[in-house]
Amino acid sequence: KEVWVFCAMGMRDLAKDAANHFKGRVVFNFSSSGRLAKQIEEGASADVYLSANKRWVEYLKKKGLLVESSIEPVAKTQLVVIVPKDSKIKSLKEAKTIAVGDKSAPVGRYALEALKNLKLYGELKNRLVFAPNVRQVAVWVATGNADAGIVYLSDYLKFKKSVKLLKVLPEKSHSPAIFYGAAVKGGNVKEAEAFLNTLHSLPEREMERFGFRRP
Amino acid sequence: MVEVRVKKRLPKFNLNVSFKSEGLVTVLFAPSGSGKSLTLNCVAGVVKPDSGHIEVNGKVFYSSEEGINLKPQHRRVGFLFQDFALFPHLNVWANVTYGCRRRELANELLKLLQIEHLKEKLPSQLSGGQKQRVALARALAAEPELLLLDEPFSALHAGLKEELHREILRIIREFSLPTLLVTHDIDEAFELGDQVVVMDGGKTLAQGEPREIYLSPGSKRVAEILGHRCFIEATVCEVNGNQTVVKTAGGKRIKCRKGPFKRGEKVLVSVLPFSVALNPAQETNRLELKVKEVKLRRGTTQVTALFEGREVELHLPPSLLPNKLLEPGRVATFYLSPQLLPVLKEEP
Amino acid sequence: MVEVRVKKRLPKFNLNVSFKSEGLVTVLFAPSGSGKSLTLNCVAGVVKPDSGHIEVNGKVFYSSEEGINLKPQHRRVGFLFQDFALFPHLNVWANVTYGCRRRELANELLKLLQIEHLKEKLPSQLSGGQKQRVALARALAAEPELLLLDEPFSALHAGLKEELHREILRIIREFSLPTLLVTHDIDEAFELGDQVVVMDGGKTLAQGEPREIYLSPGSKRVAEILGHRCFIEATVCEVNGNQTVVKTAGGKRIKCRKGPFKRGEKVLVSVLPFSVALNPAQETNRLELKVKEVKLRRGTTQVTALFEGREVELHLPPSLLPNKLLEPGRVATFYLSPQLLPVLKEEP
Amino acid sequence: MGLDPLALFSVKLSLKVAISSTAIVTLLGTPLAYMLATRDFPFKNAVDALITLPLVFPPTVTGYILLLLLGRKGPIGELLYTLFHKGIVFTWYAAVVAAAVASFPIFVKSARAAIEAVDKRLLTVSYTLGKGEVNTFFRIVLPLAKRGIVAAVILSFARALGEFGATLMLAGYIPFKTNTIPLEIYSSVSNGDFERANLLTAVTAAIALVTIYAINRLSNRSKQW
Amino acid sequence: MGLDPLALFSVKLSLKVAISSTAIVTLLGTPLAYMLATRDFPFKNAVDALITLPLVFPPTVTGYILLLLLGRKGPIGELLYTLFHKGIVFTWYAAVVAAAVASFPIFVKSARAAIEAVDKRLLTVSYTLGKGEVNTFFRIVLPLAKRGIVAAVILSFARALGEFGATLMLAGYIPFKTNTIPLEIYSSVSNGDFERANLLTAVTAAIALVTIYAINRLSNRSKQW
Ligand SMILES: Nc1ncnc2c1ncn2[C@@H]1O[C@H](COP(=O)(O)OP(=O)(O)OP(=O)(O)O)[C@@H](O)[C@H]1O
Ligand SMILES: Nc1ncnc2c1ncn2[C@@H]1O[C@H](COP(=O)(O)OP(=O)(O)OP(=O)(O)O)[C@@H](O)[C@H]1O
Ligand code: MOO
Ligand SMILES: [Mg+2]
Ligand SMILES: [Mg+2]
Repeated sequence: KEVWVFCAMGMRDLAKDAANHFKGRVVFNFSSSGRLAKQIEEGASADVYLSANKRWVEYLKKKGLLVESSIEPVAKTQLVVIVPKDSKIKSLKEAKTIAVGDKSAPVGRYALEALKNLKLYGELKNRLVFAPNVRQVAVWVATGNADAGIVYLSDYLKFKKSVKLLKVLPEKSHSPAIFYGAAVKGGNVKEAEAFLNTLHSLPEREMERFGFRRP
Repeated sequence: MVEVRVKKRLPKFNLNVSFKSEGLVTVLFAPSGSGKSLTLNCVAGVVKPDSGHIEVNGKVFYSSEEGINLKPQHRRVGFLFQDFALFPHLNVWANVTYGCRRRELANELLKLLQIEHLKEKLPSQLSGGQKQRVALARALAAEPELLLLDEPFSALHAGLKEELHREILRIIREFSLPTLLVTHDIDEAFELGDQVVVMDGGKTLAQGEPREIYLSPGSKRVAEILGHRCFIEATVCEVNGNQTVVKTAGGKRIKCRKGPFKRGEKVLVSVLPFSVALNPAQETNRLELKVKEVKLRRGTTQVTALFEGREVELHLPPSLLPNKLLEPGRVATFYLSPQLLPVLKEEP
Repeated sequence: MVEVRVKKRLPKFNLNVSFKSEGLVTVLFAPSGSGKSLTLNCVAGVVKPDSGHIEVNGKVFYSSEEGINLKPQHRRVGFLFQDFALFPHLNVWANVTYGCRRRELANELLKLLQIEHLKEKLPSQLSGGQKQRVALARALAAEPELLLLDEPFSALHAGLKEELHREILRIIREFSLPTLLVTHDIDEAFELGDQVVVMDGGKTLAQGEPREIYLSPGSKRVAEILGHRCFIEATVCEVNGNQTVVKTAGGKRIKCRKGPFKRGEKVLVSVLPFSVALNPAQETNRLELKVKEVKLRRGTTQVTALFEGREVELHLPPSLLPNKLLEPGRVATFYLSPQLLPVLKEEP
Repeated sequence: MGLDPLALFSVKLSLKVAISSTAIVTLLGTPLAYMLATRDFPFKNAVDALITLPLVFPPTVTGYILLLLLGRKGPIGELLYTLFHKGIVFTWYAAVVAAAVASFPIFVKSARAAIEAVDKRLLTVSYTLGKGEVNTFFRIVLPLAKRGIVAAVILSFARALGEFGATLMLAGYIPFKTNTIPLEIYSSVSNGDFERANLLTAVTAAIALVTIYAINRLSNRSKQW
Repeated sequence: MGLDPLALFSVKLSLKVAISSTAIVTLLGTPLAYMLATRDFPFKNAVDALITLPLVFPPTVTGYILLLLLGRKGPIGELLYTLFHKGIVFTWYAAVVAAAVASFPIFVKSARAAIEAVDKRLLTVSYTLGKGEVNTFFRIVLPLAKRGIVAAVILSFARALGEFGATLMLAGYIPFKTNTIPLEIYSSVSNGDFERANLLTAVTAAIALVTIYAINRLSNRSKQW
């Protein structure tokens, strides 16, 4: 018996780690939180849904597709500004092009929120380039085409070789970047909850290795 | 038995043919662009007529009245297209056997048409005459119930053409294969045709046995199409059992071929070049004509002479030469055979 | 002046032609599949020879020795292809004016070839003979310095053909336009050719003026290609000023056309069908032959008679008929003219 | 530098998907192209346009539309479910459907143009020689349109091999199940594992080149079909 | 139900991009297709295969490769930067490049097949009538291959209009700058704004249909080019 996990791209590595600790077999489907939600809505045989924000969880909950009791935050991360490895930029204001996730990707929503709260949005608005997901932001920065980009800490850790960290965005500048987990109705709820438990019980140190903390 | 009545309008061309032939080989004879190929296309079902009736040996191919229009694949015709239309991707053997399953027949035909050695070649590797023979073989190999031949020998040299005339006739007779033959060669029409249908501008003008229609074409246009060249205006002055006697404008009496004419009728006399008899005989016409030009041709000497101011072309056997009398400017005596002087109705 | 020496190997066919002609119109005469079209293609630059030399009026088109190979677009030839090769997407007018800028010339040609009314039609809407004339117009409209005509009149009816013979000759002479003409029609070769080149199986066999080569073909193969049909074995027994006298196997002495023969030589006598003289004359040969078959043809009566057991075909003027003597089985007397009895070397 | 088991699986899967898709597209597309090229029928232009749409839509949209049609609640999906008691979404069949839909327009357009270039008279000639339409299609139309159809097959195969957007939507990225090479490459890139992505890209290129070469060779060798 | 300004901009942009891309592809692709169809030259097969690759690679990979080539650190990108003091990444030119690269293989393959179907003898005939190769190309090859080339143009246009993956990678999604319709649709869908996505999809379909119809009409009307 296997568990089907529909996982937001943002916590891909953490979820895979959890799967290593899990007794049963896990089948993953990675995508952006939104697209996964839509697949579930269309009747995909998912057991677990892992989203990068609350918005898509609510979306499915409203449609009555999730086991409401199982909805719980699973991990939390930070937003960081990264620049190309050889960049001489000292502040976000010096960047001519800034890559962020688009409004749909949770990472993009967090970033815009932060820029607005930091009173940078008006000035930087016209320098923004929107990426479909967080990894694309990292790729643009890594290849030097964007002068800076806003990503999760976990992505910075992944792309460490070709980007450097300019600064960590203040916690208060955006709503907390929290990932949620839930079991899907009509799926294998028992196994799903077992998997979610494994995720919840990951040791703190292990989560930090991937750039996450317990929420 | 072949019956064809077809109407078809094309932009700037109207086809309106109608003939019925009991003979085995029916020759369609007409100037270029008269609708011969179009007629064959209608018979084969390649072109759909606007109206009409097409019947071969009792099998109705097409009838606008009865609402019949047999598909080409059910008509069983062997069609040699004027431009051959060989399948470019198939070699000679595959082309020939395309419509038939009998290998021996195909082999026999290839041998007969002297293209055995070309079996493996593609059409693009064939000469014009070779293509034509492959097309002929393909048409025959399909074991058709009707043969449509659109100028089947036009690209062949004389020797081979004569041989093939014999062979094709043998096949046609052996299988009692009704055939529509298009040719521009009047001698071929004589050689092969049981019936000749003369067409012009999309219409059938006349029909008859080759010799009969050639020597009694009836109208000037038909005579012209069949190759008559010199016409002399005259008035019928006597009609007897086997001759029509006419009088020319210049008052000369000429004995001509018999025909359905009345005394006093205005007619045209067609002077056939080979009407020249070499000896005076009882029946022949004696004419003194001024020689205008003498040309040596291959099998004949072509003399252009003046008859009442009009040019007349006469052919003499070459063995008569050299002949001092036949020099331009001289007046020479010619004897013309009445049987080779057809009389035609003068058209308005 | 046209000089062509060309070698070209194709799968299963070797072309090796060589001729030089000072005449305006050079006719290539050969059986189907002998390499005529291939030769024209080499001259036009459409096919690249393996080696050789092609020169027209002093302009070298190709020379393997000198390393010259003019591109087709610089050879200025007017090529009428055997299969016409009209541009299917262009109408008649656009086809004809494709290679020329002079509208008047194109108009004149269309009028001359009687296809003016077809200007707007596409090739697919033309009859065979119409296509051929468009192709001819296109070739002429390019104002070429050399004309290559591959069976230019094969799809035309007799009347038009004769007219066009005259017109084409006029154009060729007016512009002193050297011309290579391929034809299967020996009469056309006579009519148009200044020189005739006889080919077979890719090789040139003989060359000469039409009449000369026809009456003195030299070898049996050339004679056959030119249309000679009956050959009789004989031995030369006398050579004089204007005759060769031979003796047949049966001991009959026959006076023949003169030729470069020695007494005692084994030869063939070609009996041309129209060698029949109608009257006895001093020079004629008198032969008593048994008639085997009599066929009425259009301009002639074809008699098949037996000479020493061999079939001989003879043509008599139709005006002789009806002739009681010429019935199958009877023995009739024929007079054959020595000038029309060419003598050929007997080949091993 | 070798392929890990997942990458190896993706290569096998992609081959299976691309070949199946190309086979389906060729079998369905050739008759359709023939109809479009030789017949006049009502709504012909509409059919023609409809086929072209999957090319115009961004693959994600195509995928989405397919999901609506083939999903458990979609009209076709429901039918499949009642018939076979399972759906095709998120299975490798879904990847085949996505690839087929994406390459169908390219195939039909190219094949149609190729068939239109065949001299229609030759079909007539074939009919007069007693061959019906099917026979004529196989012995005349197909061989003469061969070059164009082969080009169409190659284009379809290539397009199927590279299909990403619609596949992701319809089949999802499921390791050892629907991870075609493009999805696997995407996954590698998102993992920052550029080396693996490059390797897989090279494999794709190799497959494409070998296949194109093979198709060309095969079609040149057989002069007659 | 109307289009908001951003959507309207994306429609205009997409048209501009698709038309530019198709023009470039046609101008570069036609001579190349002609060369491939009529000449033998060294590495001909290699060139042929190379062109096909963008079709095989998932668009994201193509986009990534283009990014590496045209990006600020890439060989071509650097050259452009020294020449014009600006790059093309994240501009609408990038969208054109992405669309052009994605549709080039389809165009060349189809056009080549069309040109190969032209009877080579007619070229020879044209030469004997004194016309050089260029003249012959325009007056014989092009008109006779017209149907196939028109099909190729339509396919290219459609592919350009629908190009998503590579565009997203190379041009990014920048509102009022690089938001082609497919990107805008994607954005709408990810926003859950399905109505807007549907509207844009319908607009794409309409543009495609109108354009295909127009191209077909235009090419049928002009019997001669
Ligand atoms: N598709 C067409 N559209 C318009 N006119 C056509 C079409 N096909 C043929 N014609 C015209 O019909 C007439 C008859 O054509 P057809 O091919 O039957 O002539 P034909 O007697 O075979 O002549 P030829 O001896 O030259 O081959 C011609 O004048 C031709 O221009
Ligand atoms: N591409 C080719 N490959 C191989 N053989 C060829 C090719 N083209 C022509 N041939 C052969 O060359 C020979 C000469 O062909 P060509 O077309 O010159 O003949 P031709 O004298 O014009 O005959 P015809 O009077 O029948 O037109 C033929 O036997 C033909 O089969
Ligand atoms: O699920 Mo994401 O990684 O924020 O798009
Ligand atoms: Mg005809
Ligand atoms: Mg020839």
